[in-house]
Amino acid sequence: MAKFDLAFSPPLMNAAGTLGFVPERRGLAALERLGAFVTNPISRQARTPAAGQRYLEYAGGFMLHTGHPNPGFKTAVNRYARLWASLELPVIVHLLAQEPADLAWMVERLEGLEGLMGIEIGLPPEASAAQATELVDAAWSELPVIARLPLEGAAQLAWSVLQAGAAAISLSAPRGALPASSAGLLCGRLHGPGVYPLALRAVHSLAVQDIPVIGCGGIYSPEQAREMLLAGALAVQLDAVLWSGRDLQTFTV
Amino acid sequence: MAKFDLAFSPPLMNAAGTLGFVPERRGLAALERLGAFVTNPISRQARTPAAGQRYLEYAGGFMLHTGHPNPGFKTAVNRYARLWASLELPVIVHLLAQEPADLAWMVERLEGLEGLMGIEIGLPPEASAAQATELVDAAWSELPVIARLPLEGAAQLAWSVLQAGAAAISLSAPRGALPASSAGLLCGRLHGPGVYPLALRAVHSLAVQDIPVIGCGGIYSPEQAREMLLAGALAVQLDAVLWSGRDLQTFTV
Amino acid sequence: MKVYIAQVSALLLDERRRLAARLESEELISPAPGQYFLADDGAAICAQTIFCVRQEEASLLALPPLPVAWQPGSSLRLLGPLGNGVTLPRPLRRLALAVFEESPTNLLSLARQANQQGAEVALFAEPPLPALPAWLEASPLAALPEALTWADFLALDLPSSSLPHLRQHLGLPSHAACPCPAQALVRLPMPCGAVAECGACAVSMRRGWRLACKDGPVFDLNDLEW
Amino acid sequence: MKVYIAQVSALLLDERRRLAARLESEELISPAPGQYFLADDGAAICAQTIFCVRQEEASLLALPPLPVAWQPGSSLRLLGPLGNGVTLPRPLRRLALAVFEESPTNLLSLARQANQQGAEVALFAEPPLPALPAWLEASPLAALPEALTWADFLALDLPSSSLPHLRQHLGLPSHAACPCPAQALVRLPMPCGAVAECGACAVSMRRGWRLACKDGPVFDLNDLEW
Ligand SMILES: Cc1cc2nc3c(=O)[nH]c(=O)nc-3n(C[C@H](O)[C@H](O)[C@H](O)COP(=O)(O)OP(=O)(O)OC[C@H]3O[C@@H](n4cnc5c(N)ncnc54)[C@H](O)[C@@H]3O)c2cc1C
Ligand SMILES: Cc1cc2nc3c(=O)[nH]c(=O)nc-3n(C[C@H](O)[C@H](O)[C@H](O)COP(=O)(O)OP(=O)(O)OC[C@H]3O[C@@H](n4cnc5c(N)ncnc54)[C@H](O)[C@@H]3O)c2cc1C
Ligand SMILES: Cc1cc2nc3c(=O)[nH]c(=O)nc-3n(C[C@H](O)[C@H](O)[C@H](O)COP(=O)(O)O)c2cc1C
Ligand SMILES: Cc1cc2nc3c(=O)[nH]c(=O)nc-3n(C[C@H](O)[C@H](O)[C@H](O)COP(=O)(O)O)c2cc1C
Ligand code: FES
Ligand code: FES
Repeated sequence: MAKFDLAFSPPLMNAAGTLGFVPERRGLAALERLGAFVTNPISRQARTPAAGQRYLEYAGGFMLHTGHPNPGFKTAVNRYARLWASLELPVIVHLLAQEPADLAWMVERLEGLEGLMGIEIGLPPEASAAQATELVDAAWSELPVIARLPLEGAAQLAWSVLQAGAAAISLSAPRGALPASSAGLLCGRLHGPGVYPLALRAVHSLAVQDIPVIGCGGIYSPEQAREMLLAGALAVQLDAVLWSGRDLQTFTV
Repeated sequence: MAKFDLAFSPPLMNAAGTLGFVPERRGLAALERLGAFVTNPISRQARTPAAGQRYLEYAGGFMLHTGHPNPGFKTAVNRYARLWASLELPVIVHLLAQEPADLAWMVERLEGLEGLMGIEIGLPPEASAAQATELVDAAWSELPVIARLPLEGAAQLAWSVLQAGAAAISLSAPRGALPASSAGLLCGRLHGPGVYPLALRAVHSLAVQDIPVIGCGGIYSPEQAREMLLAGALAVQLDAVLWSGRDLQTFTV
Repeated sequence: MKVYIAQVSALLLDERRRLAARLESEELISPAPGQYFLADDGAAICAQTIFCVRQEEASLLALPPLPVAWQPGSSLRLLGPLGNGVTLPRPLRRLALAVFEESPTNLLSLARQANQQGAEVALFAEPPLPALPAWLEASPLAALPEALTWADFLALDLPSSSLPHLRQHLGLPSHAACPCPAQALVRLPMPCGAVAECGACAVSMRRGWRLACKDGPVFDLNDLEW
Repeated sequence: MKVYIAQVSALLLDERRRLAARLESEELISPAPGQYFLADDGAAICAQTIFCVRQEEASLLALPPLPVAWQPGSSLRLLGPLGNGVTLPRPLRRLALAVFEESPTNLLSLARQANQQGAEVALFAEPPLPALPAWLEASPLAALPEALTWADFLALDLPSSSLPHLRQHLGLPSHAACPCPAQALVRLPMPCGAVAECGACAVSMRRGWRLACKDGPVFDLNDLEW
């Protein structure tokens, strides 16, 4: 199987976790505007939803702490691989990178599948450069690897993951904390329009170093997507706007 | 002169740059609620305002790119030192840390002044651990040093600056970028309520490592200030809320 | 599931004095109580899930909580109805309804249905509700345990955070099942609106977990972990 | 500078069809055109600087741009008047006014003052303005160069981004000074509202720079770098 190139046409995707494991009807409508479909995060073992509060609003958007629930790799591939092959656009499978051995095991099983353009691996937010290197290395295969890094730490890890063989990096949501309603703090990923200036700056500062970066964070309008491409992103991912119910017929970059 | 301790009563301050070099009438009213007054950033040489756009709004607040204009150290001390000595609460002078030699020169001249509780040094946002260490080291004197780090990079530098002798770290605004109206990008500091979850998480993750941290970012209500203290901040700084015109008579922590 | 274009024709207050909205649409829309819509007003930052009930006339009543920006004249795209609503059994003789904190309008709509079928209806609410139709008996939640000996169906509308205290309200020992058939509209944020399986709206079941946006938001009470 | 409590009594449209607000306060407030207030509506994220002019009655007209959240009935704290307004010379015979993009209401208030003093007034505007009082001649900006030969005072209201093109509009060669006395209300964001010397509102002068919030927002034109 020939190694696909990381060229997106148009240079627009959904972010992992925003359109499910396979797109349902409404998701399919959004796909017409996209150059690739990225799956929800999949881990080797099944994961349950996080306990307690999982959604909190703040002035710039909302925070999610979901625990990345998923049925585990085997079940996901059994359920969805045929649908991935039948989609009209290339598929990128997002894998939650935890143990290198697990990751290698999953990647090996993806290599044979049809319709895949690449693999995106979600690195643990507190990963060191050494851990990140080891994980990217474990994901090496015929399929190009996109390493997804939280935007606030991307600059530290970008060179390590590229040297380890990643074809590009993508940016995941910044981490925040808010008081939970039951007292104590809830930590999670921040989404919404307030994230945009953080994401735009991250893209810019990586792109000026010639790091191939897929931008993501707080994009709600085609203008914002185009600004991020102008700032040097090789493609951009849409996240919460795909949940807003907005009509995306005019979303072109 | 005895070395002051870094104890704030109440544990509430203004952030550098939010109430001027000395507070004017409205600033004075806010001071009744504060445990210390922090000056605007002062550099060895005078600095002019940045050219072009300096203020842009976004969904979570606003971005500033001011260039930290100030009259330079000598002029500032001539103009303001007497007023600092006469204020009823302790003063923290904020110095823009650029060259170690300049910083040492300024700190030496502050040591003799009355009414100062400490020095806060604003580190360049892209400073490496080595540069940060060198700058904190250069600021060593009788006066305790607070090292102000952009919140997104604070975790990387915190231990270095503490080992170099900083009494505490404080958090400055995260950096962002937005399209300028004249095309191109404008980079600057993000302020407003959308910053709060980023700041709260930064405080929490530093405090659990027993790092003495002064929290700042997006606080608009006494509840938010108290949550940040509960998350482990040794004190908190107010920023844009001091500009909002809000009545702060009931702002108690 | 369909896309409707609707207009806010008036803002009004519900029985708890919270803001509701009357919506007008060219087409007749008839959601079951407990089904929801995604409302796109051009300003949503994630899925705006809105519960609606049909009114006497051909208009919809959108229930609180509503987005603050809605004004009379606002134009909306409504996608739905989505999810599972409450299904009343037939025949139905004695219906018990209980609402915790939420707007009671969904249950009042069920009450009307049941009343039209000739059933007796009792409504239990916390906090208590002001004036109700004469045929509808209203009681505090404290009287709910007695209703369980009498009702042949119980419908609940409650935030998911109330589920752990529900047995206490029903006067049941821990682990006991509800003695009559019962359905619960479980309220919690549904930010992706069933487009992503994001997991934010997960509800713990006696076996595993389900998504409120897709598999609910109305569940059989005895399937829930409560 | 003082704190006033004011209420929004009505929303209306200015001459450019942008939203303005009528404010009522117990006390008489008389800002000079070009002075501003900080308006605290409980939702501001930084200084909300609002230009106001006194109206015939004892009410204030708050000029666009306004915060979107203001509604009739909204209660505000107004701090001010702040900054320097326009000072018309006396005696004054021929006043030229020019407004670029901004709401013309500040200048219209100056026009009325001058008219009451018996002066002739001409207003130049871009984009053009609809109907004006009969005694007030209105012209496009293109006619401004001629006015300079005639006026004994020129008042300008313009965004700071228009300053680099101003000489062109006045028909002056580069570096030439304005031939008559002139003051300019320079509009740019003033996020700290003169509490912090933050520098966001800095304006370049022929010598150094000044802060619009504190030293302006009205400046003598020939002191500005333009
Ligand atoms: C072996 C293992 C199994 C786990 N299983 C579950 C589970 O089934 N359900 C559950 O809720 N939590 C599980 N956790 C805990 C999990 O790591 C987080 O605490 C939780 O998922 C937070 O979710 P979030 O939505 O906030 O994710 P995010 O905000 O995206 O991430 C925050 C947390 O998610 C974790 N995380 C995100 N991406 C990765 C990744 N690629 N690799 C490793 N960790 C990552 C990090 O620990 C981090 O603290 C598990 C942890 C481990 C080590
Ligand atoms: C010797 C020197 C003198 C300068 N003088 C001026 C000047 O007079 N006016 C001007 O606008 N710009 C000056 N700059 C450029 C300046 O560094 C920034 O580009 C500019 O201040 C951005 O302002 P900001 O409001 O965005 O600040 P911020 O967003 O807070 O900071 C962003 C930029 O400010 C600079 N900065 C902030 N804090 C420090 C610090 N403690 N030490 C060093 N740099 C810091 C960084 O370069 C950074 O890129 C100077 C730079 C140098 C090296
Ligand atoms: C093997 C394993 C399984 C876990 N499963 C869950 C889970 O199902 N739901 C959940 O909310 N958290 C789960 N956790 C999360 C832990 O309770 C804890 O929050 C997590 O390890 C993060 O630790 P930290 O708070 O030190 O970052 C799991 C953790 C581990 C190690
Ligand atoms: C000595 C010196 C003085 C500067 N003075 C100013 C200034 O007055 N105003 C300004 O906007 N930028 C000033 N700059 C900023 C530079 O134009 C440039 O933006 C800055 O060094 C940041 O560089 P970067 O874009 O590579 O981060 C100055 C830079 C230096 C080195
Ligand atoms: S809201 Fe996302 S899965 Fe239900
Ligand atoms: S607005 Fe801050 S100095 Fe003028």
